[in-house]
Amino acid sequence: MAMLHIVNKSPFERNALKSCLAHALSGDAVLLIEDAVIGVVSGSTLVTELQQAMNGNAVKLYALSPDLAARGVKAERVLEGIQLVDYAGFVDLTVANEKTQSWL
Amino acid sequence: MAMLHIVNKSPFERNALKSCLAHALSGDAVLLIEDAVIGVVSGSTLVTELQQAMNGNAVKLYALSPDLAARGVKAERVLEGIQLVDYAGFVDLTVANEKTQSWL
Amino acid sequence: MKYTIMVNEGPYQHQSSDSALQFVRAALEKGHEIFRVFFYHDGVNNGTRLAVPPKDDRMLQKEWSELAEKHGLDLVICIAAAQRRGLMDASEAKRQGLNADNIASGFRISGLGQLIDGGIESDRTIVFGD
Amino acid sequence: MKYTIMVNEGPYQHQSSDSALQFVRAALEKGHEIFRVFFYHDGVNNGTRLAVPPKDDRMLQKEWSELAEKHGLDLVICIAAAQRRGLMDASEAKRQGLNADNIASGFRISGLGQLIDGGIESDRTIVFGD
Amino acid sequence: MAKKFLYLNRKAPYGTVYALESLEVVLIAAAFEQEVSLAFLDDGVYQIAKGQTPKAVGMKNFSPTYNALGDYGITKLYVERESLVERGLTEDDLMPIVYEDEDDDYTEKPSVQVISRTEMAKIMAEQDVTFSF
Amino acid sequence: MAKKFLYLNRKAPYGTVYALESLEVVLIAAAFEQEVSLAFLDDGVYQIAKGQTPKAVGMKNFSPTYNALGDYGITKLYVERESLVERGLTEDDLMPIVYEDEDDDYTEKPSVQVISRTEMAKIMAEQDVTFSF
Repeated sequence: MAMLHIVNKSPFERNALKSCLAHALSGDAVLLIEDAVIGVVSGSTLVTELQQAMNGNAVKLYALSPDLAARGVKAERVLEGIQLVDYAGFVDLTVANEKTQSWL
Repeated sequence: MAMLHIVNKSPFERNALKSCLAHALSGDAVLLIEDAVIGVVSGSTLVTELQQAMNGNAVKLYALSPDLAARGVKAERVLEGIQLVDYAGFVDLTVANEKTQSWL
Repeated sequence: MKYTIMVNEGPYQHQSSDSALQFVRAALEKGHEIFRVFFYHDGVNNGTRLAVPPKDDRMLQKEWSELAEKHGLDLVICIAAAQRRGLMDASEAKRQGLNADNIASGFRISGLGQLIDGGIESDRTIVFGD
Repeated sequence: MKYTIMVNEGPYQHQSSDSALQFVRAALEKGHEIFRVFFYHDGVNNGTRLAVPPKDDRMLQKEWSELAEKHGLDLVICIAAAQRRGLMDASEAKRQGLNADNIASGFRISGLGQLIDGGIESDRTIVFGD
Repeated sequence: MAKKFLYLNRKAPYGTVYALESLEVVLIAAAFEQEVSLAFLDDGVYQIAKGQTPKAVGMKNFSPTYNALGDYGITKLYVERESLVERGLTEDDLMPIVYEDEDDDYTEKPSVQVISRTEMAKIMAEQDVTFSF
Repeated sequence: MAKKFLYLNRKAPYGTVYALESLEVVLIAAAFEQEVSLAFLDDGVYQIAKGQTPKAVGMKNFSPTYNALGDYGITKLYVERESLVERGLTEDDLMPIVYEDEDDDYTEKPSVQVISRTEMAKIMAEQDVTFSF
């Protein structure tokens, strides 16, 4: 009964990811797409928050690789533990998780 | 040579007001319009930041009263020191300040 | 798996329409069914046929039309949202006494019930917006 | 004082168009001059004549047209932004081989130079957007 | 079998159209005999604030419509307490939206339930379909 | 007398159209013989990031156009250091945009200047007209 949360806003600009992570339950998946992907760069001010979500709350974090590539972020710059998926992988996540909630 | 900064985004949702206040100079004016006006309610988590801007950095803070009324915020709930203006007052602020910068 | 997709923003201004289009393509490629794509808010502006973007850019409105034709997609534009924003088909334009319409082929205008119906009938409902 | 106003969002979805309209009215009431209103990005969608919002709501596109007529305002829609989004006047539609146009009275389509020119010629340039 | 639909409202009214057009969907949804809940969190709590007076910004006050939701059988309006507190608001700042409980001799009951973030997360997890605005 | 125009870019590219359409204004502005500066702060720093590859999202890579700005006489691209640091970026992550200085024997010089928030505030204060995107 896990949920896929979809966040598409930059976490430096908006509160969507913060609010999402405050509501995601253990076992849920959070997929970052569009401008949200710039949140996964290692060394940013968000690292502690993302690690807490993954390790403390057992939330799985994903980022959409085409959106990372668009913004010039190479895979090796992505924070450890965050998995990259393409659009096919995005579709698979919506299959694997019974529910979906977008944080607009 | 003072500047009027215009912020129209909720400071709970976006970083526009924060970024604006980090760049406003002493003597500048900051006008909150549209969803940004909900930032001026006393007792919110923003109070310290706004007081620091007004008292520490000598930035003048204004909020557009028609936008406050739209969102049900009464004048007596507005943090002390923040001045309310209507659209005519908005126009006057653009006259009194030689430059204008919107924080979209 | 059966999907309903909701698109809440117009083309270009936000990436929502692009993301939805890529998602729909990927889902179709995997053999899933797209039960309906519902365009709401500024999303209705994806359905205009009057757009002429620069030659070196994508033409989102046309990509939706072509995908609909190729896969028999049901692209529904919310009538209330469309009326606010000036997206019209021929019959609605006539009913409103307007002298032009601008809807693209492959889109149809209908009510919000189509969105709820999509949510009921589909296994998954995915929202793309701002 | 002479103003140029830039409007970057379409009607309804964001308050930008409303705010700009109220600002322009207040400025005119105080005797200031509105040199130009420039519609960019989705702001071009303020210039459609095909909108029919609910009777109890405002009709922003028409309010702009009427204000322009009453005060001789210069309402300019960016041609590049308009082409991406499907906002067309009769001559541009013809040039593009389209069979309809949707621009409202009081608006004209022109280039981005009109925005820069507004910034140069005006005492104040105010941007309304998202 | 009825599905559980959640309408997720996170944005302030009037600055954008989402609050109004979300409400328009909810009104239509009422006709479908599904289980409908509304969630108000983050800036969305302002959508049901008391005393909305948008006349001077040139807009229609659509907030009275929330009071009519009970007549459409929509009686679950969840508001997140943490979102209120962050914004300097209390439950007293919200409209006293009620419904008549037909299973309890048409007693008037509150539709608005102020709940914790933890409870909100649970309600989200219980849904079948979530429409976000 | 030439006016000072600032183009204020605070949003990431591709997620919205603002970066692309801001650049389109800048290209036109070059023809007007005014003093043009570009500011990149907050998420706007990503607009001039190296290695942008938007093919898989279906969009055009418009970032090479920034390299051409020097030919149009636009040579002042200010980037805020604090914005880079917050996002885990350094100057090395930005495109090496340059121009040929015709007053200095066409020597190639960097157009991008990474400056502090305090310096950015001063540059903002010096402008006559600011276009925000």
